[in-house]
Amino acid sequence: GAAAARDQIQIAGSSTVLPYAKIVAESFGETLPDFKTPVVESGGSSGGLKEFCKGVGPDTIDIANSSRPIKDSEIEACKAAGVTEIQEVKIGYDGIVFATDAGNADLALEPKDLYQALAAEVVVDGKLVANPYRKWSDVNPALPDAEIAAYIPGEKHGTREVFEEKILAHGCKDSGAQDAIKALVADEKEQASKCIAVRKDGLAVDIDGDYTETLARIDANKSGIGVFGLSFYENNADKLKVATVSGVAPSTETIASGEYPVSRPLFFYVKKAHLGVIPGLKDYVEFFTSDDMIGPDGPLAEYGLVAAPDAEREEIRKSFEAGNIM
Amino acid sequence: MSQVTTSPATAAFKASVRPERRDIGLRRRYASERRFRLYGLAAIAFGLLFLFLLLSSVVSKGYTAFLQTKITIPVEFSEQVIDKDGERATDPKVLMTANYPVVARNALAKVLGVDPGDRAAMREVGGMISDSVRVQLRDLVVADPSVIGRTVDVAILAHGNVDSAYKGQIDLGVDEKNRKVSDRQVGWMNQLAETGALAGHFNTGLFTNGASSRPEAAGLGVALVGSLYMMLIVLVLSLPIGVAASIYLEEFAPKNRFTDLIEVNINNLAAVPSIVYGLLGLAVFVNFAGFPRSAALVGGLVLTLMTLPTIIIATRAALKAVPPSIRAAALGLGASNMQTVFHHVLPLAMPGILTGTIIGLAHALGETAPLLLIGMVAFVADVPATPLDPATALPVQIYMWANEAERAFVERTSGAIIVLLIFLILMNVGAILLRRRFERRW
Amino acid sequence: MSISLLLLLVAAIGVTGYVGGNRRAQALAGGRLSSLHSRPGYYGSLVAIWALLPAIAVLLVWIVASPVYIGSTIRSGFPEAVQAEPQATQNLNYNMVGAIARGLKLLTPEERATISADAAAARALLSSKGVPLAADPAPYMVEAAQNLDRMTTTSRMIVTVLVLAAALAGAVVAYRSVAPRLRARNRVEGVMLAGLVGASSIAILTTIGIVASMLTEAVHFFSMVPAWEFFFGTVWDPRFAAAGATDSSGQFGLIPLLAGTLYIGFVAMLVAVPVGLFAAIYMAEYASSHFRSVAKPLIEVLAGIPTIVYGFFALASVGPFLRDISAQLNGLATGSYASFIQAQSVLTAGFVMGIMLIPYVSSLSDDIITAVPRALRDGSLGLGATRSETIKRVVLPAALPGIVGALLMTASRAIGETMIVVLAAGVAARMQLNPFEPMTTVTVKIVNQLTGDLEFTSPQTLVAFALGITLFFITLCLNIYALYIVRKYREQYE
Amino acid sequence: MNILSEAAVEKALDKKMNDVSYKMIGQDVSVYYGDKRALYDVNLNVRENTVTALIGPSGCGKSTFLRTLNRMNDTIDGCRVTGRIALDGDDIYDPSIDVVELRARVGMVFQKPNPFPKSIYENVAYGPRIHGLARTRAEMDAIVEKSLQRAGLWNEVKDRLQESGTGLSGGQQQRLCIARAVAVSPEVILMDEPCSALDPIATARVEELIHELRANFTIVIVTHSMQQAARVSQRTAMFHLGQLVEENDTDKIFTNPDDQRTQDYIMGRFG
Amino acid sequence: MNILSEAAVEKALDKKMNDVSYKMIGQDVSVYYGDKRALYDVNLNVRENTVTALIGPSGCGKSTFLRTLNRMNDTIDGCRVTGRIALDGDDIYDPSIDVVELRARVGMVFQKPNPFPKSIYENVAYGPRIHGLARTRAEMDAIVEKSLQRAGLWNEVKDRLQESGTGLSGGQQQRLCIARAVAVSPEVILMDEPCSALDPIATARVEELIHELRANFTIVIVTHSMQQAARVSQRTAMFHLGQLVEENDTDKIFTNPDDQRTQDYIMGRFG
Ligand SMILES: Nc1ncnc2c1ncn2[C@@H]1O[C@H](COP(=O)(O)OP(=O)(O)OP(=O)(O)O)[C@@H](O)[C@H]1O
Ligand SMILES: Nc1ncnc2c1ncn2[C@@H]1O[C@H](COP(=O)(O)OP(=O)(O)OP(=O)(O)O)[C@@H](O)[C@H]1O
Ligand SMILES: [Mg+2]
Ligand SMILES: [Mg+2]
Repeated sequence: GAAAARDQIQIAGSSTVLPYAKIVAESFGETLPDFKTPVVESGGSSGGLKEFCKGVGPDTIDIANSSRPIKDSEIEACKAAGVTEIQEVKIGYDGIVFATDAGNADLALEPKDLYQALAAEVVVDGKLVANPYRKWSDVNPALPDAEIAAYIPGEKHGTREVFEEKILAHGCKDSGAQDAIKALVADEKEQASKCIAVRKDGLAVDIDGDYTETLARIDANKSGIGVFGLSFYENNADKLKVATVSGVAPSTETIASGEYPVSRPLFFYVKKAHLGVIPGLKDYVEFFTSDDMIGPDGPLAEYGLVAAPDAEREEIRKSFEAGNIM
Repeated sequence: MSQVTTSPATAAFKASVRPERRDIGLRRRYASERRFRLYGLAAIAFGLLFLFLLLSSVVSKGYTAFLQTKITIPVEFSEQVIDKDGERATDPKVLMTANYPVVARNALAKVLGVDPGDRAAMREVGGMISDSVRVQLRDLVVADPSVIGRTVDVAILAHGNVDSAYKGQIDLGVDEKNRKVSDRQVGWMNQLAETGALAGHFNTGLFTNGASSRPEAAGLGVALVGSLYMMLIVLVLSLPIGVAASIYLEEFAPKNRFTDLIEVNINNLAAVPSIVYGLLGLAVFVNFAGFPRSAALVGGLVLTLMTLPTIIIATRAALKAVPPSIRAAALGLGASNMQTVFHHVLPLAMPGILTGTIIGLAHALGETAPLLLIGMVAFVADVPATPLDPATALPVQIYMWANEAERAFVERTSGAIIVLLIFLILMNVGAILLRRRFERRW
Repeated sequence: MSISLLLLLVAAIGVTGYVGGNRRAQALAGGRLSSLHSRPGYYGSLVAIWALLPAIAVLLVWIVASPVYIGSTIRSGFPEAVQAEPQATQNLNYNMVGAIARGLKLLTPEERATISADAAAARALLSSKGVPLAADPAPYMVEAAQNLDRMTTTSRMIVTVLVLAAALAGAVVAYRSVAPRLRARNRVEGVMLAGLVGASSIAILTTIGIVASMLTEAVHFFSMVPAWEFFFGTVWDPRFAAAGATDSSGQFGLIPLLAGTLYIGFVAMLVAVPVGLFAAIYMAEYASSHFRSVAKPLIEVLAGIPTIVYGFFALASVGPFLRDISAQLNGLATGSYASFIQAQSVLTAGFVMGIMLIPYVSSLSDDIITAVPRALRDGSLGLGATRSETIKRVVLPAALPGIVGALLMTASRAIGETMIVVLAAGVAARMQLNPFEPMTTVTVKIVNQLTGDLEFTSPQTLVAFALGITLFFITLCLNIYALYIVRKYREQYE
Repeated sequence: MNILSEAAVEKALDKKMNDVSYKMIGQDVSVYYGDKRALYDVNLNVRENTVTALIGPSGCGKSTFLRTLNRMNDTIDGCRVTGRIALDGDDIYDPSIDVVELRARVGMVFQKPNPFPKSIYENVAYGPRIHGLARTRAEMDAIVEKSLQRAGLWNEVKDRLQESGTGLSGGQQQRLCIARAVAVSPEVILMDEPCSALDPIATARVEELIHELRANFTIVIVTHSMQQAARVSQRTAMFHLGQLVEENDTDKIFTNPDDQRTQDYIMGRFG
Repeated sequence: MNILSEAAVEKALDKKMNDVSYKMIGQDVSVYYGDKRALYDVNLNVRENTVTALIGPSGCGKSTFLRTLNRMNDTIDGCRVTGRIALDGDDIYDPSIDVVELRARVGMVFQKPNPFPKSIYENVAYGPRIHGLARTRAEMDAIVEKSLQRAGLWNEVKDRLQESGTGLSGGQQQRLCIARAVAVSPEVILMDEPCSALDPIATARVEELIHELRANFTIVIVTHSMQQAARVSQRTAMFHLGQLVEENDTDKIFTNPDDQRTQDYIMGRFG
């Protein structure tokens, strides 16, 4: 009931943001012993935002972590439930890397290669046909002579979206498939979705679990290629070998500078109405956005978060202070 | 049938010459008997083999989690670092917020003979020590502020990477920049190990600490307490409710469409995927009844609902198996239905009920999915004092650790599984002892 | 007075009532207990019930009603400006008032006075007592908190009196009603029966709760995706809504998921049923009690291992093993060392799930088989049947309805299992017949769609509810059918 | 379970029901198992302090009738009783009648011995305990001893009262069940072939016990042994195919029955 | 289960074992249930094509002895047999002896009727089916009909052969069990109080059946009824407290027993 007063911050949402939120929450509890350590739930951006948009009050959560920007329809739903003032905080970027077993040779990937290996339909001899390639070397002789096996994020993951947008869409264009598709279907939306359709014959495997599962799959199938978050790769660099994309090796630097093409921003959303009422909430957000945490030398960056550029971080802090709402 | 007259002389081979021995297919039937028996043994062997494979794979991966590398060094609680301006008398906050990691880092640097001015080296020295040293030293100082200015031997948690390296879980043959410990750190580690400063200790933190993002400091404390609360709630609620419901349905309910409906309904509830119970718990206990999120109470209630059908089905089967003549005997003596059930039928059904309860509880103990939706798959650092505080559960902790990126969490995941299995085995043993008591066949 | 103390007092009244009722009944009987309708204990219990039930009812009403009443009273005392704000904001303010009120209890009277006079001092003072506040409270909040504190105290006092009065009154009324011909046992048993009925109704309530908690969202889903497309669609491909794209319709075909569910469940039962049944038979009919007392609990451990552990076992050990074995076999047969079993496949998932299900089959069947009366076995053995013939032809048929029940329960678990399938069979929703290829199940998709990063208002997420409710009704139909089958057997044999 | 009261018989009944010499009255009793009718309008009264024997070929409904007398058939699904049965003038199928109390007053011994899987002592003590017949341990001991003695079992089991009742031989088990029923001191005791598993000596003792009990109790006994019926009973009722063929003084039945079927049955001409 | 062969008795045994007039020979048979001894060195031979009745007070070990004759006691945990029992001269406790074949040759009818929860037809057909005694459906039908007729049950059940055997009344059930045992055409039939649940007519029919069967089979019957023993048996063995008191021609036992205890028992003086 409403009578029980709450004195602990409650956070829910994306499992990609979770490790960062955990580090912050833990440090927050240690450096500000006045407040209890916040509770950070995992359950996906969708679940987090759903709880977030349940309403305002001590029996609803304060913060939703998200690995994608909140959607308009979700803002609508929030508003309908009385959550009218939402503050958005961007915490940095998540690099997305392609890696294979550490025992393999170095790998240099192009969006085009990935597209041809993984798309549902490719252009062969100027015609659009169901993907006939079985081996990486069929796609590009420079690639290993091994059966295609790619462990890509399942459709429930935000990472998949980035993968489609930054790799498949580009590869589609580069390989000339886009033109072939344009010639076939008139509807633009359908063109776009055909361009990012992944083959379903079992060579491209959706992973709906976390990166540990991808790692286990690569362990079981050494010639497979998996998609990982940069932080995960860095923690398992001894077992994995990362591939360059368009010749750029992923690192915090190359991603921050935008050289490495595949990354996405991470966010959390705060209920403004809770700021003055839930003990420690404001302090938590300030603590999170401080350079001690999300700065390039902070523990988050050490874990693998790609810090936003200095100016952007300053902007983020200012925007929060100013109480800007969405 | 055997009209053959046999003299003593032919007695020796009489059995073989008896003419009318019917052929009742003995060879075939015995072969089938042996086969049947063998199938049974093979089935049990099959189950036990996989149990063994599973357990050995878990144990071989996880036993190291029970050891934790610590570095025992003399730490100087320098007033310079902790309370430069001597404000602690007036402002107790100073002691809380002092820079303890530096204290620890300096102490280690001194032991290793590293120049405190060498910033790069000092960073690596700092990387040898767990970040949780802040809390460790702070608690020491706050408990006894008189240590300030003195030098005390403290066993400091080694960093997770050092821990993994020390346990040989990091392949040191890999290129230095592809692993989490540098060659220099490995050198220091060996140096400290030789002097005995760095050594594996029994990992009590694994059982007492709450969740942490640092593997070396992460423990099952919250999960253990949470699971304990939940199991108590499940046991206290589901056993009596389940047994009561079964008694009603089996012994009292009129046999009609409505009770058929209940029966089908209960069987169906056993089939409902567990995550659906999470949806139910979220809607009913959190949103409607207003219980707090992430609380063991809600988890216990959800698991109770999930376990009930299992217990009810098993209990009904056990009640059904009690011979009707026992009921008739009691009723004939003038015992009421209620007395008959509670005095005779229930005790006889007890072994079956307990079996069902063990299975149900074990199921509940290992369940993660429903807890996801009520906020128990979460990072919770503080050990819950009551079932209303945020908590996690053992399988949740396993699930979360399994998804951690750091190598040091791999052994902890298996270690946590071992703990969970021990939890489970203890429960089983308890129930078996109980069952023995009841199973006493008269 | 704290609630636990109050409960303790009520319990004490109950116990006293029990003793009193018991004594009075004995006194009335005057040494001839058989002149009483029931045993004296029943009279005692009756008095205790009358003492406890009304008191607990009063207490429950209070626990539910008093926060609501006090809350609305306090809120009506909020300044106009605050009352004009939306309900949710008021809730938050009220939360703060609650926190202050909680803190007030820890303060000395002087400190209270300070706070009343100077609201701004409250935050620091309370924080020093370990009650953190998010901001400086407005003056009206401190006032409201004082009121709240007072009202709670009063309401506690009132409820204490009411509860105790109810307990005493109940006890006294019941005590005085004690008479030799009072059917105390029937009444007590009536209360017990009501309790039993209540316990059974929880199953119904759970079902209602499940349906209700999924229905609105499922209806929402069906308003976006036509039902026939969902139920009869043969393609499962809820396309990820590309960034910026507003239209995000996909193909929500249930059939591939259902096929995967049934296929994997079937394979699992194929493993679990023979192994479990044979294990049960061996343990019930052949094994020495010593062997049994060791093997049975060991097998039961299999049921307790969390499914996620099985999942990793399948992923890391069984899957690769099957794949390599198939490569070897293929090599021997055709010379080409290509594996025909994929590491993640229906077979892997079904096999590992089957292992998990063994104890469900074996333990339950074991108990059922043991319960078959000895006379039946004797009858068969006495005719010259071997043990296995006795088992196959007499014991198992007699135990069949029970075993079918156990198998159904097991099948239910197979259908509801998630983690093993996620890890061992993958998440690819495909429709095919080859057990060596991956497929996926309904439950996997329920979890995935619920815990993903998708938009929570989109059909991609809402489909989880439609899947849940569909699965619920499918298993319901299966269960109805199973009940019918079991009944048929029973009629034949009894 | 029973459909009662056609107004027509009401009056006739009232008269009979109050006839004190009848301990129990059965009026137009019919019993159905589902659709199958097992008893056809049986009119049979049981006299107080008398042993009534029910005889008849197997399957004729003796057990069925016996079970209606203490409503044990309530426990059989689909069993339905019509007609009227009264104990001391009170309709025992009346809703106001407490079936538990009824069964404490009308005890029962079954055809197949069914001891509880408890100790011998507990088997006997159970009834007195639930009915509160003993207040002290010593009283209980006395009841148990007396009941076992009456059932002729005391000497055999007195040294192993704490052993299980199911470990006894069949005959011993049945005598234990008799002891158990006697321990409650019911007013009427129904016995369904109580001696079918007993040897002659034990049978003789039970028959003696029946003689003894007759002074204070009313006994209805189903038996296959016409000798037994002749020895123990004062009244005998002969059933055939669910019908009551005749009921009369035992002497009369065995020497000069009214009905040809009884005659034939006794002579062993049918069954 | 049994501890065999002391060399000393070996020789004496060999002689007796081969005495053809004995179908079964029991030599120094003792039985223990755990620590409890139920039989004391019983020496009892069963003659071929003869009905041997075992009588004695309840609990004296009649059933126990009977069960040793087809090793049904193998199924009781903790039951141990010493001494020697032979069928047609072969020690039935010899490891080379097959217990299944033994039980097919030595059939058994139990004290409590125990029909299988199957149809009446299936109950009777069960034995012939497992032993493969009928090759066609018609043969099986014939066996079932004949067996039911012999047990005097055919007329009662011929119209409901497909109904469940457990739905019969107690007496019918027991006759069904007799039919079931007869259907296997054993050489010896052991009957443990087969008539204790039967009415006189059914009993008479069973006794008739026993007479009939005697021509081809050897029958051992436990009974409480001395009349029955006198009617059906040629030889009678009297047990008391686990000991064989005496064994002799039935006429002799009932007119002029050697042992005082037998005399007393028959006169009803102890039990
Ligand atoms: N529970 C039951 N369900 C259906 N029919 C039953 C049931 N009990 C008895 N019957 C039938 O009712 C009839 C009368 O049975 P009852 O047991 O009363 O006979 P009985 O005279 O006691 O026979 P017996 O001497 O063999 O015990 C029989 O035909 C029997 O098959
Ligand atoms: N399974 C058993 N375990 C222990 N003791 C037993 C068992 N079966 C029988 N006994 C004991 O062995 C003795 C002989 O029993 P048995 O059943 O052979 O007697 P019986 O002569 O057949 O008696 P009844 O005529 O009552 O059937 C009895 O004292 C009995 O208590
Ligand atoms: Mg009967
Ligand atoms: Mg016997």
